[in-house]
Amino acid sequence: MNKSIAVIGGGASGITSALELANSGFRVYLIEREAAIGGQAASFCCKATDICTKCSVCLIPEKLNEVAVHPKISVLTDSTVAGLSGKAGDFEVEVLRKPQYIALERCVACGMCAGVCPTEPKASRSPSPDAVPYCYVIDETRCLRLRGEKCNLCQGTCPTNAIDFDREPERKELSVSAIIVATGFEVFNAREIGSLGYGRYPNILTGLDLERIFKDQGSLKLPSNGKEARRIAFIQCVGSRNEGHGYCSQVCCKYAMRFARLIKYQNPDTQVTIFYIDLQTAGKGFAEFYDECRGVIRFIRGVPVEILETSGELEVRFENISEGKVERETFDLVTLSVGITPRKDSWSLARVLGINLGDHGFFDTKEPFNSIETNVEGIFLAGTCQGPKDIPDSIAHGVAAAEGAMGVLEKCK
Amino acid sequence: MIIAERKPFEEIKNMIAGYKRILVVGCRTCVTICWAGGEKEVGILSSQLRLQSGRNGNELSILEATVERQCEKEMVTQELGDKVQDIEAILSMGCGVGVQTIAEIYEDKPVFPALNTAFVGMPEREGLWIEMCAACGDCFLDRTGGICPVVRCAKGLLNGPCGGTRRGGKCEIDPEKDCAWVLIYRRLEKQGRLDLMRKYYEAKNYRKVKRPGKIEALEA
Amino acid sequence: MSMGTDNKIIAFCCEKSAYLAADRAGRMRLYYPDNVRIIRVPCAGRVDALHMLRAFEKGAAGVLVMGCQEGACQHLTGNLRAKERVRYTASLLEEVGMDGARVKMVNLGPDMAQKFVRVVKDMAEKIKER
Amino acid sequence: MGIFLCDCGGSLKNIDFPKISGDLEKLEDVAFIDISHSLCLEEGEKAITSRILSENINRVVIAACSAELREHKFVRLLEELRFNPSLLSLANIREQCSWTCEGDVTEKATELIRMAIGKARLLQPVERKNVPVNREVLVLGGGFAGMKSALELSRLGIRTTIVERKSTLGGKLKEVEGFYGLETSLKQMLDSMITAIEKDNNIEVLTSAEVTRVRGEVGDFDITIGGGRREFSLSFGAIIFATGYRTEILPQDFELKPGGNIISQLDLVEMLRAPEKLKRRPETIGFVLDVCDENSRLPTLSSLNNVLAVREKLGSEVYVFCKNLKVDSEGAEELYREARNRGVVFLKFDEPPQIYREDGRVTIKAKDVLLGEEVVLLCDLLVAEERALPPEGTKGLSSMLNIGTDSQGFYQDENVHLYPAASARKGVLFVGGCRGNLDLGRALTDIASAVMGSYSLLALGEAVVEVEKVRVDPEKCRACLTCIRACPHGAIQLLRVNTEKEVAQISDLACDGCGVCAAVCPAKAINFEGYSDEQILAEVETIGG
Amino acid sequence: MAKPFRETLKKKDFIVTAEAGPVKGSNVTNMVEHIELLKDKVDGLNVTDNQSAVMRYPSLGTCLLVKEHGGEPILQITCRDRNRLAIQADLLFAYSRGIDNVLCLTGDSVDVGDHKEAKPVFDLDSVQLIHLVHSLNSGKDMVGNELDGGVDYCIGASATPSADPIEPQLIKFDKKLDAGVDFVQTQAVYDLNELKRFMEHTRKMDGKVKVLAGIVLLVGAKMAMWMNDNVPGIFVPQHFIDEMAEAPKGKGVSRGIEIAGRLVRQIKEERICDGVHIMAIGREERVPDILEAAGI
Repeated sequence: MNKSIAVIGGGASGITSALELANSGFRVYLIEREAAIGGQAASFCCKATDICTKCSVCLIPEKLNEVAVHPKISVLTDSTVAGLSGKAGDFEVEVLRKPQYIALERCVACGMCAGVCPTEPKASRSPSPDAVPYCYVIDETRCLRLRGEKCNLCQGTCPTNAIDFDREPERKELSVSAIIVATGFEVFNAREIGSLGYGRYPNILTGLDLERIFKDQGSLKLPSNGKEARRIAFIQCVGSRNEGHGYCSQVCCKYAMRFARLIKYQNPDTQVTIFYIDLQTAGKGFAEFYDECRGVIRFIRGVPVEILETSGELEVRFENISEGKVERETFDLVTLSVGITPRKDSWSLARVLGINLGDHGFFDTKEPFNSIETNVEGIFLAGTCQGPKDIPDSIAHGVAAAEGAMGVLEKCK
Repeated sequence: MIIAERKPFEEIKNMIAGYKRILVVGCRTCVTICWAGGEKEVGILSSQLRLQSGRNGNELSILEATVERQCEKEMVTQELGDKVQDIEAILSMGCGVGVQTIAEIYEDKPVFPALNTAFVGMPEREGLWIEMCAACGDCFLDRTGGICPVVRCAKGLLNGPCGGTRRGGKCEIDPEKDCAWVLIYRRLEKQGRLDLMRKYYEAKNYRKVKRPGKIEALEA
Repeated sequence: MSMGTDNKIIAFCCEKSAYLAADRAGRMRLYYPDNVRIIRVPCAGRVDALHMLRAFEKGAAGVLVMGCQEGACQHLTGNLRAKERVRYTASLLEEVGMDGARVKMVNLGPDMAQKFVRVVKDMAEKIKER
Repeated sequence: MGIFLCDCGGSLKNIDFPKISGDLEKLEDVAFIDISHSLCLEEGEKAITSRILSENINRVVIAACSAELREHKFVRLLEELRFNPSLLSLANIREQCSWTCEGDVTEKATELIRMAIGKARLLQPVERKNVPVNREVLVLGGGFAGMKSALELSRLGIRTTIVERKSTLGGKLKEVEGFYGLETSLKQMLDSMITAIEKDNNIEVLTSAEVTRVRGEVGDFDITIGGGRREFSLSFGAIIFATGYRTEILPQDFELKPGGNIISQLDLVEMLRAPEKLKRRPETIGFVLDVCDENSRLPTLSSLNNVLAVREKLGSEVYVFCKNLKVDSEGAEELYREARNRGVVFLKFDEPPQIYREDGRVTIKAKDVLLGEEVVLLCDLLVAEERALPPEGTKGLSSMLNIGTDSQGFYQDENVHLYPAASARKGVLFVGGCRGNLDLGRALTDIASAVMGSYSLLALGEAVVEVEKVRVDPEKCRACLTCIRACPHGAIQLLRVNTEKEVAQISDLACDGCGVCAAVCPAKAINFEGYSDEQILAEVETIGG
Repeated sequence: MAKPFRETLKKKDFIVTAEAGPVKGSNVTNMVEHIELLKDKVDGLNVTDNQSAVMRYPSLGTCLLVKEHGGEPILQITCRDRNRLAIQADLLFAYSRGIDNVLCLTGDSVDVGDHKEAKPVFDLDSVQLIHLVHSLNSGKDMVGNELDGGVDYCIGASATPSADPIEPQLIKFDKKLDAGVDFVQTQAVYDLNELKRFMEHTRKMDGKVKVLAGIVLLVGAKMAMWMNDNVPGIFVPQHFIDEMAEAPKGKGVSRGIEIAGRLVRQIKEERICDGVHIMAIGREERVPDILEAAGI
């Protein structure tokens, strides 16, 4: 019988499912929307001081490299699922792949194409240092050639003849016996809450911004002027536990506390404050870390109602619940701990695959206490596309989905 | 097992001052097991010596060797062989016995001890050894539930604890250390053999440990 | 001692963290002094006092042992053992009159390119003083 | 020795490749030096292939980009060419050389390659081979997690033996009993599981039994099982711990003893099952959470379920005292909202409340941070949070297997590389409560992980190992136990060779290749091929030029 | 002229001895003053032997001084500094000079003293020492050789009622009794209930052996705490430490005297044991005040 499986989405849980299955002898097609696998988690940063704070980000690169070279995993980047037919044990998945102007299997990331590219910024983008596969990508919106002009400098200079502008979009038919959906999440868009001033003031960031900043710079400075931030505030539950999103995102308290601790570690005289409703401090080994944090971080039970910038300082108006009154306090930098939301395009995939969406817009399972099986037999869910999860939980969920999928195969024997 | 520890580098340095060609000899037996004089320690000390000599210019030439048992003349001669020929001094990383064995074999060469031989002991955990036997030549353990008062009691008392026992049954000289006699009491009590502790034991017979000790087996 | 090597830095890098951080530094084109020599090890816990001493014997001016953060070692305590050995090696160096600060334990995550570069630069500065 | 240099499509401009090959050609043991533009592409591989097939070489040095990026590729290529890949030595002249500096780095590159050459000279072939592994899995604990694990493994064709201390399967069913709403459906689920297990001939069940001794390694654990008078030993490939956890209302958490009108979730559910049996309907019921520790997901979930049931069945007034309501599990927030809509009052404290009995009722006194004032609640019932504790025998078993426990005494060290279900010892896994993972949703993913973990380890009945990659020299070994005590993976055992001598022996399968043993060995008796002292020192000594 | 201590033990119903701590040096003037001051107020002057392993003027020498000035000396001998030959020789010499009371002790370890580098002898232990004195009394040396002129010592032993655990101590104490002693001098006691419990244990001797309770004069809270940490076998309960701490500045000693007096009085009134041995370490001149405070 057909011992192959399609995994849609190459994030933390997707690559986990893929590896588990491949290591158990199955052929896996890993279908990734972007040019590189890894998903959101790959863009997050290690939050350890000299001591590991268990954010688990470091597990991702390891897995990615494994996936990249695994003989039983075919990675389809720039690809989306366009159609599905058949049934459990015998699915036909239709995959659309963007034209690969730079052939992955030919690119050695020498960067000579970018060297000669006449546009500014370069149309031939260098991969992020963590990209897997580690290859250059051509940005259609910038590339002169793709915008109809005459230019093939890069094509000419590429030492490995990886570049070919005549490549067409590909359409692939994959026959697989099971499908794992691991399309991940979207970060809540903080602009939706205007009163918090995200996008308006440079020194208001989101948790996601922080991930990127620490990943690229290794430390945090004021975006406005590059100076040290002396007073930093974290605001919890931005886009979680509210009317639009009636659930806890499960990750924000932990990442906020880890960042806060890291900032204190790098710069002990910075004053860090966390505004919260209920701190989510459950989980193995987290209690000790929480105790440690309480020693160095200010926790205020209260939800800021508004943030205004006055003379370069951010004035946070918040209801101090413990004190029972509205207070003002000024900070140099405010981080909004934005939560996890379902991907806006979930519904379209749901339609293609014929699976249901739940109340909050995440993919739905067929029964409670079963977080992987969908209403369609042979289609499974992994990771945050099913609901909020942190990295360890996503990885575990990825394994669970793989295990479920294997069950189907056994059945189909 | 014999437990030893390395002397401070300063002391070793001064011992061998003036000698250019030095043989550092380890021993694969007890001192290897207690991390004091095995092949690895030989390497570390030799490396230190080279570094030190490199710094103040006077080039030392260091030869490394580790023998099976430094306390066996045959083994030493066999394994060191002609290594010793143009050596000016030998630095032994064996126990006191090893040092003397080598010294006896190579009478014409100065032999220096790189270790302090400490006691006969056992490992409590990785990297920690405690003294267990005083080699007193008159074993007493049958009367004390297998806990030796001669070495584990700071005063080597034979008839019970001294009045100095600290609260909680700790030793007069070290609040960390258990009073050997309290341990003995507890064990004998558990075994229902406290009568052994109530007996009077006469002063130790030190003829049994006449120095130098000498034992000749009756049959071979 | 051979000539021209008295400003080298030997960096023993755990292949699970520091080695990747070094790669990342390269990919980000974060430049650092070129007198660093990276030796890849499966775990900082593999590095032995003898290896560090021998590096100095061969004329290295600084030695870095780079492993995962405490609590993140895939072998649980490899990095803690490394830390202890570095301390021990420092004392061995002091014994022979050398500066113990020339051997250093560093904990970092696989993506901490900046920290890798900073540490290397610091050590490069350090060894200038002699 | 053959040397391949890659200039990455000619992009590594700050390295003078001809000069390097000029320097290195002088080395007598170098057979050839090739400069390629792209070793990582087909043509590169072709070049390597033809050279290796034509030349008679026994060592390969490749100077290219990061080992992390390409090592697997080259290793696989060499394997295809029947060239032992352990004789390959890499120099990273791109990420860690050319890209780290604007100026010319030819000298550095040369030295990096010399280091690789120095190492290559000493490399020894390591043979890979398949060793048989026992496909059967031992499951400790016949509660929900244990039964589920066994059934899943059976579904994947793996035989298991469940060892349960008690006389029957089903465990304490804590996950079930605490939840009024779900109790029935889960109860049915468990019953059906038990019947399924009884039918399943892939699953052996030993009740009133426990493990008394563990020997051996992954693939071949030799387990002694004792129960009653009989004692016998069996062999397994892997062990899954599903020993669950205990709960207890600890007096120190509540200043006074449980019992009377201080009850557990379980007692409450009993009441809810048969409200009519109650002498008097409790007017007010107080729930107290977050006084034991931070890990209060389960009590929170069960409380949220049960307060709803109370409102529905008894209509009592309900007050929930908590510090931080733990809503970070699926559905919790929804339950919380519903509870509030049903008139349940949630009070949040920073300092744990004082609790004392007064003429038959319980008084809960706490400073509520929402109102900012002291609240004194007189209630007929206090539903107390139970403290979750590690299962009995955790200490014994963990020391028997030398596997770690966390700060709370549950199984599994706190280390992200082990999460969710692994231990430092290959083939020993933990699921659910015994590793402190208390909510059912997460326990289920644990189970899947453990099942996959043992499946991929054992399914084929054999495993590939690198034979004696890390090896103890029996001549040099003093059996000082240092390595055995130091090995983080419990992969070393004392073995009696030719009847009289005992030496340390490393299990190829259990070894995870960290090299700690080689570093600690005072006799220098352990050789870690690829990272042996000689090989590491060869690299070190290259800097001496 | 003081009575022989042996007589006193038999006749007197509440015995009081005091400790005389030798000087560190050869200037004995102070010691002589103390001897003069105390010799008639107490039934015996008990001279320590390099107390706490701190090297001093010898016990033997001091005992001679006591004798010269008409006091009744009790010679303390520890096993720490002398092997069996030296000890026997000293005992012969002492007896020849009219010193006929000996208190047999193990002796504090050199590690607590001021010559930490010294070799600890401990050739004998206290029990063996008592046996040794008996054999001398019987006219033979330790190995059974006849002595030309034997000795007749009144033998004392020590006990530690406040030890924890007490059982091993009692076992050893019984060995001392079995060896045969005339009096027992306890380590400092502050908790009289402990003392009572200990006396229970000594009942079986039905009064043949006299027990003197050791009383150490407290001079300050600090000193009390220091003793708890550093003086083997002594334990000062917290309430005494507090009481000392409350004492107004400069009144520490008198508060100590008060406490000591109270203890002695209670022991006497309740007949808890047969007497007391007062150790006014370095404050010998205050012993009379203690006795006064105790109403003796």
